[in-house]
Amino acid sequence: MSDLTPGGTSESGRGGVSWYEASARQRVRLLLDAGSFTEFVGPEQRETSPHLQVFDLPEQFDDGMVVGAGTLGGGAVLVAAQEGRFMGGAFGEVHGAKLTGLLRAARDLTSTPVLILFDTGGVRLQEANAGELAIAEIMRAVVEARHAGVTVLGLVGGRSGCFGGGGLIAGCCSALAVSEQGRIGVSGPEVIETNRGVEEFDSKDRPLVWRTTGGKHRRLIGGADAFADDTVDAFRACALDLLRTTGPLTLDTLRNEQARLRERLDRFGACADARDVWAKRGVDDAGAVPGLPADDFIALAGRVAEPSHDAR
Amino acid sequence: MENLTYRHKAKTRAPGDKPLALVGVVASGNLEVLVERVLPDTDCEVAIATTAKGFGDVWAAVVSDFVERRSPGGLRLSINDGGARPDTVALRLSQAVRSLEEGR
Amino acid sequence: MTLDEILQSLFPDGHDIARTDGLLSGSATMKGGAVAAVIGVEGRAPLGVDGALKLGGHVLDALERGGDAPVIVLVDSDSQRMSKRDELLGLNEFLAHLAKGLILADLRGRPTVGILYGHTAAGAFIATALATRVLVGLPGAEPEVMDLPSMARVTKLSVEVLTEKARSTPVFAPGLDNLARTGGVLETWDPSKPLADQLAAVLGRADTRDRRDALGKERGGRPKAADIAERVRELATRAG
Amino acid sequence: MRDWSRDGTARDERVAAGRVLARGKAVHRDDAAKLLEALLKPGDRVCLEGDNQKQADLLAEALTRVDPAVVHDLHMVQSGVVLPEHLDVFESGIAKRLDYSYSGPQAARVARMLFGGKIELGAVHTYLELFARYFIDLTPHVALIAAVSADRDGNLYTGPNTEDTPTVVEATTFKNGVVVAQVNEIVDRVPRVDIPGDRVHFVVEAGRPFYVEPLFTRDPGAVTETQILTAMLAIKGIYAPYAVKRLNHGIGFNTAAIELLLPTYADRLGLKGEICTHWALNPHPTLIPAIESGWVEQIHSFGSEVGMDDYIRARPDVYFTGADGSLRSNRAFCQTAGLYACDMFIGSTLQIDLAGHSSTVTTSRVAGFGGAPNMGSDPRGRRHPSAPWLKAGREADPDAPAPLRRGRKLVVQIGETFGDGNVPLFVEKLDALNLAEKLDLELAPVMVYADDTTHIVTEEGVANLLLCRSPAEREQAIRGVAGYTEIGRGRDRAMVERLRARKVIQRPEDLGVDPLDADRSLLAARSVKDLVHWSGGLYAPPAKFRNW
Repeated sequence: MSDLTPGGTSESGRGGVSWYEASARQRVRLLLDAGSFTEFVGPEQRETSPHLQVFDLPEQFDDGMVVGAGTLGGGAVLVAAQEGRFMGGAFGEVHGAKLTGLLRAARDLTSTPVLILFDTGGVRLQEANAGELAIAEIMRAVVEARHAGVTVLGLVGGRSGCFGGGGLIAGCCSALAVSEQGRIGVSGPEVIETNRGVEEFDSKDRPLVWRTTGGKHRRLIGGADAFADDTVDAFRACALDLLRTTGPLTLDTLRNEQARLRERLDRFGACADARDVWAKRGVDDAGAVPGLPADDFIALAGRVAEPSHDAR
Repeated sequence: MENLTYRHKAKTRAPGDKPLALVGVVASGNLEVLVERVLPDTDCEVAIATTAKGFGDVWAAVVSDFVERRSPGGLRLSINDGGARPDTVALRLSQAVRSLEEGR
Repeated sequence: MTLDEILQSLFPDGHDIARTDGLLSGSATMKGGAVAAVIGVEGRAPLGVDGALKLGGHVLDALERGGDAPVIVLVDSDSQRMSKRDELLGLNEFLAHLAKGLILADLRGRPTVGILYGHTAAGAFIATALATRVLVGLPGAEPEVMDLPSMARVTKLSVEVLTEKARSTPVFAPGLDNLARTGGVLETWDPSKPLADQLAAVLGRADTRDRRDALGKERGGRPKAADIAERVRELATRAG
Repeated sequence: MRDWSRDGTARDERVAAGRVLARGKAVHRDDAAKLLEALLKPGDRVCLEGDNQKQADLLAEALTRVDPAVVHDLHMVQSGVVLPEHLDVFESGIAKRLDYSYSGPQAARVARMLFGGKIELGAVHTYLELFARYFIDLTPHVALIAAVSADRDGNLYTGPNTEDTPTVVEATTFKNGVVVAQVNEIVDRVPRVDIPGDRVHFVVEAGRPFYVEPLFTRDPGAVTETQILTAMLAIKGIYAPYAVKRLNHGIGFNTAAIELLLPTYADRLGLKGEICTHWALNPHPTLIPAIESGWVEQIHSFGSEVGMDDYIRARPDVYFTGADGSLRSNRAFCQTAGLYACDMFIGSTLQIDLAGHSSTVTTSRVAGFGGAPNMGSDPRGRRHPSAPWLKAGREADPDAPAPLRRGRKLVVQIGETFGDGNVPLFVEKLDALNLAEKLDLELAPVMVYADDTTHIVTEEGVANLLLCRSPAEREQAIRGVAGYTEIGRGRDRAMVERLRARKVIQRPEDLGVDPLDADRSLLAARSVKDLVHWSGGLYAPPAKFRNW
């Protein structure tokens, strides 16, 4: 099925289409070369979650995960996209298994890159055990694929961000591209507030939430390798760029990551706020960072963010 | 969940060449419509799974207007509904039929 | 079993394991003389950026030293540490780093075995016990992806209703048995027999491929995952 | 001999009692409750400035702390019942009777307290109506107002949110009343004098800004496709044919969508300069793209809006500003402007009945209507002609001789046939009537009366009620755009088709609008951040609207 059309956002050209607003299907179709996408186990096969009925919840024909193959800049890629509006993009049994299968194929093929379009709050509560195991299986499959030489890119810019186990999978990828809207973390702000109190983290303080978990902070602290404006075109450009620059996962890669993360803890471990991190990073006016337009921010990040290749 | 199925006769075959399409997502106040060209050109079937119980009359009216306005002959439309309003349902049904016409 | 009893029964030939701030790291002599690397979390400690980096470094050091001795991961933890500082510093990268180290160890011929002897939850679980080749449980272990009261809050169902639903499916409720039925835990060990023997038996027959989804299907807890993954794998392999 | 200045003497006695706590006019905030105890007498009419946006929150809190044995049974006359404290004083018996206009966030509690007998209700007014009564029979004995700063003489700078203050002070001071102002700070020289000091008796320095609710900020990210469709229908079906230049918008998402479609969809229809040039409107952030695209000549405002101050300051050709550069708003004048100088009001409601009466009051929420009934009414005193007004008048009464035919103000209700939680917009009987029965009110709280309503826009089409010639036609015109609500499904299909032939009802296809084109990409801004970009970084949205 190469032409699944989402309801919601304009189909006229990918440039102006907001990544944040687009559906998973639309992101996939407009990210890849026109007409190149083929879906595996698509919605017409109705492989829905076997568990949502127990909770009297509606199913989605693709269980919120689109997987398939296509080309990007003429090169073959495998691609997976989460639909962040269906159950918050959360990992359930079927949802996760599709991505696991895709990554195992990549491992076997050894050279076809994989793009993961994250949009998830983490594990789907109603099938928590299945979702948790799916995440563990996906992480294993990512590492196996990368160990076999495959590049696995993560793109984060959807409304559910990339939280919980999704954040851990993102941390296993060869490289990440993120937009301002693309929040990455493990414990969401509401979860921290519920467990530790509003003094620890005020989830209603939106500027705080965004500067602690948002794309700009992740880029500046080294948690993401590229920053994209919120358009499909910008993500496409980032993906093409990152595909050229990433290598396989080796022991050296993890050694480098160990050093990179060690340095991060040493330098920023005592910072109370993201603005302190940015200032230490060398940003002159840390308070102005959230308001910077994408181009200006990309230029800034180019000057101060660490090159993190082969350290992830 | 409530399951509803409506079968109608349609005046004409739905335009376009594509065998299937999907529009929308299942979320609160939203729905997905999977449309497949699998029936005789005179038939149309709409199958709904919805979280909102007891709205059969409204669904029947929406579906019947849709068949009259769009004449979706040959189509089976399968809906997963997260409690969408009728105007949203009507919009998605129209979007689904139109997306069978889109090129590529 | 207490951690001391477990270590005694697992490594009767001795071990050198440091225990600080709820973290375990060190080495132990296996039956047959090989020296395994050991890491872990004890006392239901939460796993944050500092702990994950320390454990990850220990795994990488073991890999650096070479050989094919196993890496043993003992877990009695809280969830990931929930704090603004951890998130600010990028906890997801630290937990992923630890997990990648464990998975890479296995891929480089160092079998990894997770032993769940207490509690664990959420991100800490994924980064430790679930990143191993084989996960076994000891009776009384209480893995908990999501606790029922939290689930009740989100699903707006009462704990009683959830408990009732949990009788018909192992897919969402906490507990070792539920996790075993979904394929996450290979087996539960018998504490009355030497753990060293049971460890040796597991190492003798473990598959290097991730077969947890197939196990979940066999045991009826995850009816679809294995088949879906395999179908996608086949289609993608052909397309690629 | 009759004493003709008893009220003045009483006022002087009150002021003298308050002076004990004051240095000059300044009273320390810790003494605010004591001051009120000194000034207030049981049964006084009190205006505790609760406007649509700004709130005299320190004085509201102080009033809850007065001794009910000393101060009780007050008659509150204030436009906005917004803060919890506004109702706390009724719980404790400090206040007893209430005349007001709007109670958005407290609407549910107002309803409970009305049913519980805790509040003796005077009436729910429009703003202009309540202001009018301040000068006739609801004149305050004491007014508790809010401003940004004061000097030692009591000259007040209200900041951009002038709102009701001049009206309240005018009615109080000049009729022997006492005025107490809370100010953020006392300064040597105020930026501009909004209220002359000789009208102010006491000043309390709060040391912090008064509370302002960002009521008029609509996040473009939340605008739906259906709302965009209704906006397209309104632009093509009403704005364009009537060439509406002078208008007021409500605060709903449908009208926000219209604002966001002006530089895109309406521009492509060639309507720039033809519509929407002169406004009675708060500084809506969603109007920024239209302003920046050169659509808007000028805007007069009821109040300001949080975060818009710097933008307004930089666009003095568009907004009314003082010598200091900041916005000068005035609710009374702007309401008058909306009534007499605008050709159209368009807004949303919660319920519309078969005659076309509409109300936002439900049995569980007594929200009041603020300015909508005033904006949304045909002013019988209007005498100046304009093209839209004359056209509407002609449609309503084509046979009358033109020189004697009144024009009509366009009063448009816009909405989706189903609202939040699938609640239908169209009903057989308004909840307002049920409420009136339950509370034994002489007048049901109707927001816009049927005979003022000229058009209804839903996603199903535009109904032009001016063209209806009988109550039956009117009912079917309403049913004909009521979608799949019970009202809509109960339509006489043949009659609806006849009305459609006469353009009483116009469907999207009749207007050349394809519902499938109703797409978020049509919006000039799709997020609050886009609005910031449009403003050149001058708009500073409140934190709760930030996604960055």
